[in-house]
Amino acid sequence: MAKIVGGITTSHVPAIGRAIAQNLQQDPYWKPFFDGFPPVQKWLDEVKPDVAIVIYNDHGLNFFLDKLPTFAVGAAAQYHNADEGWGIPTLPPFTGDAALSWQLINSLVADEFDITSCQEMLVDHAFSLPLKLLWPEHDSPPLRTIPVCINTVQYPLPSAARCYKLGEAIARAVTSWPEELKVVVIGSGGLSHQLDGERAGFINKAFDLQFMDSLTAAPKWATQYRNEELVEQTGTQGVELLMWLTTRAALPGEVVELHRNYHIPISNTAAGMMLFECR
Amino acid sequence: MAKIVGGITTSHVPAIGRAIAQNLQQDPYWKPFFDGFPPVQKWLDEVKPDVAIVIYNDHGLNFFLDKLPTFAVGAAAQYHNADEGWGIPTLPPFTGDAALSWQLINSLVADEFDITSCQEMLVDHAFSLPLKLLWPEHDSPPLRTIPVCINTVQYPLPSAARCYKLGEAIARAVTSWPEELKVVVIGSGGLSHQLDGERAGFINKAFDLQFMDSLTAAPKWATQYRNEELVEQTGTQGVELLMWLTTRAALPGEVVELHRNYHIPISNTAAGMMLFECR
Amino acid sequence: MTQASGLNVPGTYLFDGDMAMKGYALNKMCFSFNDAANRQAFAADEAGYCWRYGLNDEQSRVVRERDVLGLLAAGGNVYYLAKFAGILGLDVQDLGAAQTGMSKEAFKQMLLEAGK
Amino acid sequence: MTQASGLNVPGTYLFDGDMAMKGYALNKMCFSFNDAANRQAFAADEAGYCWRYGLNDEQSRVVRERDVLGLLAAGGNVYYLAKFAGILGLDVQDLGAAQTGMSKEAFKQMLLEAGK
Ligand SMILES: [Fe+3]
Ligand SMILES: [Fe+3]
Repeated sequence: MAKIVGGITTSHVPAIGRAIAQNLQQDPYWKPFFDGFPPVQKWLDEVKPDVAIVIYNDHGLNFFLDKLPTFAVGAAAQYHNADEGWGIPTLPPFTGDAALSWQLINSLVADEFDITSCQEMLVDHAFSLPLKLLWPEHDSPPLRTIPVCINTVQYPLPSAARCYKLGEAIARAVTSWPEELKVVVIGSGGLSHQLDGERAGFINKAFDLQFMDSLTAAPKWATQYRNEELVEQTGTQGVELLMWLTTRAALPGEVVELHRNYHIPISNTAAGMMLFECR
Repeated sequence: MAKIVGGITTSHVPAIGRAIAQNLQQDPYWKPFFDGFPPVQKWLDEVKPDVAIVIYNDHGLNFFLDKLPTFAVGAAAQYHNADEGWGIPTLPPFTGDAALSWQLINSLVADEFDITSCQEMLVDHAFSLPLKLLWPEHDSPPLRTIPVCINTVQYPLPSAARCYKLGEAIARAVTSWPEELKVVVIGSGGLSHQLDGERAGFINKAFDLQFMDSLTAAPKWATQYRNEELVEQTGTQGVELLMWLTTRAALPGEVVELHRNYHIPISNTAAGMMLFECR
Repeated sequence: MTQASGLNVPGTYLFDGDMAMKGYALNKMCFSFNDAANRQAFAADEAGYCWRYGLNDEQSRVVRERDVLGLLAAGGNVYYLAKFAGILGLDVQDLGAAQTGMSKEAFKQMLLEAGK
Repeated sequence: MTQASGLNVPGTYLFDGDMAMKGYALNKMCFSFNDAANRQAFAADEAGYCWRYGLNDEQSRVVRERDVLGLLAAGGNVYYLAKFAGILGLDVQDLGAAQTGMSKEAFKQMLLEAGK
């Protein structure tokens, strides 16, 4: 049976890609951020997962407002990166796992999640950057990937409670799949930041730390909040923490926090990272 | 407050459009089908609804397998018809009701339906034909419209039970909208038919009649069936009866059947029609 | 034929994930036929058009041979194949007859019988 | 500003249905900037490009004036506007400074302070 071996949550911002391209990992501005990753890279090197389910939000690359899904699941053999508008060189394609994708889609729809399935899907920096951070030596990560995209572009967003249920349903889907597979769940987004409006630059360290603590001590803690309350606490883009919450909810059984990092700022963002292992 | 005044369910097949274009309503082949509609036209003329929520399935015009939603809701000011591949002349645009669309989307997402919202949307014969049948004198129907699209193209389809819940949630969304509006729900699809495979031409009159009866006597009756069972009973495209079921579920309170018609065949299809009034 | 979906009704196939993976290129081509210019391009150069959409040998063959059951078996989805049928000028009763091995008249008679 | 969404946080706007309706043309134009050829076409003829996407007068004005808060008020969505910012060579700290009325240095200092 397929097993979920653990979960990794991380922030993403396009500037990380530029920092990697320019080899700024040891630069004083970037070092506190990049230093969070070697322990996780080591864990991945030991655990060697076969598949990564990447829970992220599209930033207007694959989806536009003509067809904007609440939850989308990739079901392709390959996923391509593409120009997001800044002319950054595109990455080699990511290998998919269409069979497990269909298991996810079948199981989620049976569980009354109204999934949009995507047999072609462009993946943006929110999908690609965590993989680059976790497997820095590889042009394309050495495992199969499945994109799971959650709408943060246009309200209404799915509630934190709904996202938590999605995570739990992902766990059911994976752990009932007969193939012998090690699956890692990666959540990409947050933590507190706000790009738009006169409150741009808003960061809330106290809430972020409380949220990170909750993922270990009381994972459902954040489901008490409406998205409007999460925006108030974490900024307009801080609501991307829904990716972290969904990821944590997808980890079944006993879950141990192995590592974390938190640093302010990268770009306009409070950057967090956590590694959870399923025991 | 907005009120749901009733529901109308009807079959759709592209050949109906050709029959209308050629004025074949009194032709012996078509007469038993078209004769079903005058009582409903009369009812609409008396009730004069302001908005029609049209529950239908897209036949590969607006959605492809790259982004295939389970449930999609239109949120445009206008909806355009387009060439579906047969070069039939396209129809004038249909007027939308974007404000009520957003009420639907907000309410449905709050009720944990994972809607794909569509600010641009091409609508096919399944959307346009019922409107033409119900308002034959009008090039474009004399009311605002909202498309609600349910996936029947690719499995997994949403279950009958899930569709029923969607209908109930649509009723909650409409009846909590403060605008003074009369809303009619139109369900477009079915009844039993099968276009593909060696069983093509399959029709099941007994099941269709039982299903029609159930919508009046015991509306949830069909929710006992898995989609595979519905396909066995009604054919591969007979599963479009999910549109009827969703429509019936969207009618709140006491519901009275005012009219029905059933005729075999039009094209390869058992053609049904029902009119329900909310009291 | 039993499918992933668990359906076991003779002569009846569900377009599920397995078929969706198998038929993607074929269905993408048929979806393109919504556009009249694409229908003309296909008519002008069938082989080239199939090749541009990446159809495999089997899919190209069943397109060439207008083999309806073959198109379904190759992963074709009935909703998209209907657009290909439109190019060929076939209505749903022509398709029904072709798939059941009946004459069109016999197929239409069978439909009439279902109403009795 | 209170919105349909019920949010009432100063300087903070949610992109809800009202904004989505208002900003559709503007956002569709910004979405087109994913494509380098479209970015060039915009640079070559800004007014014509805005006109082709059906921007209204207010939207055209705030595009012309690079008025970030005005773009948001005109229905622009931050995820699509980011692509317009890319054309202008502005990073998120430039945008933050412009919206808060701070110098970029002061804005960056504020971010550093948030970490203390
Ligand atoms: Fe982001
Ligand atoms: Fe149909």
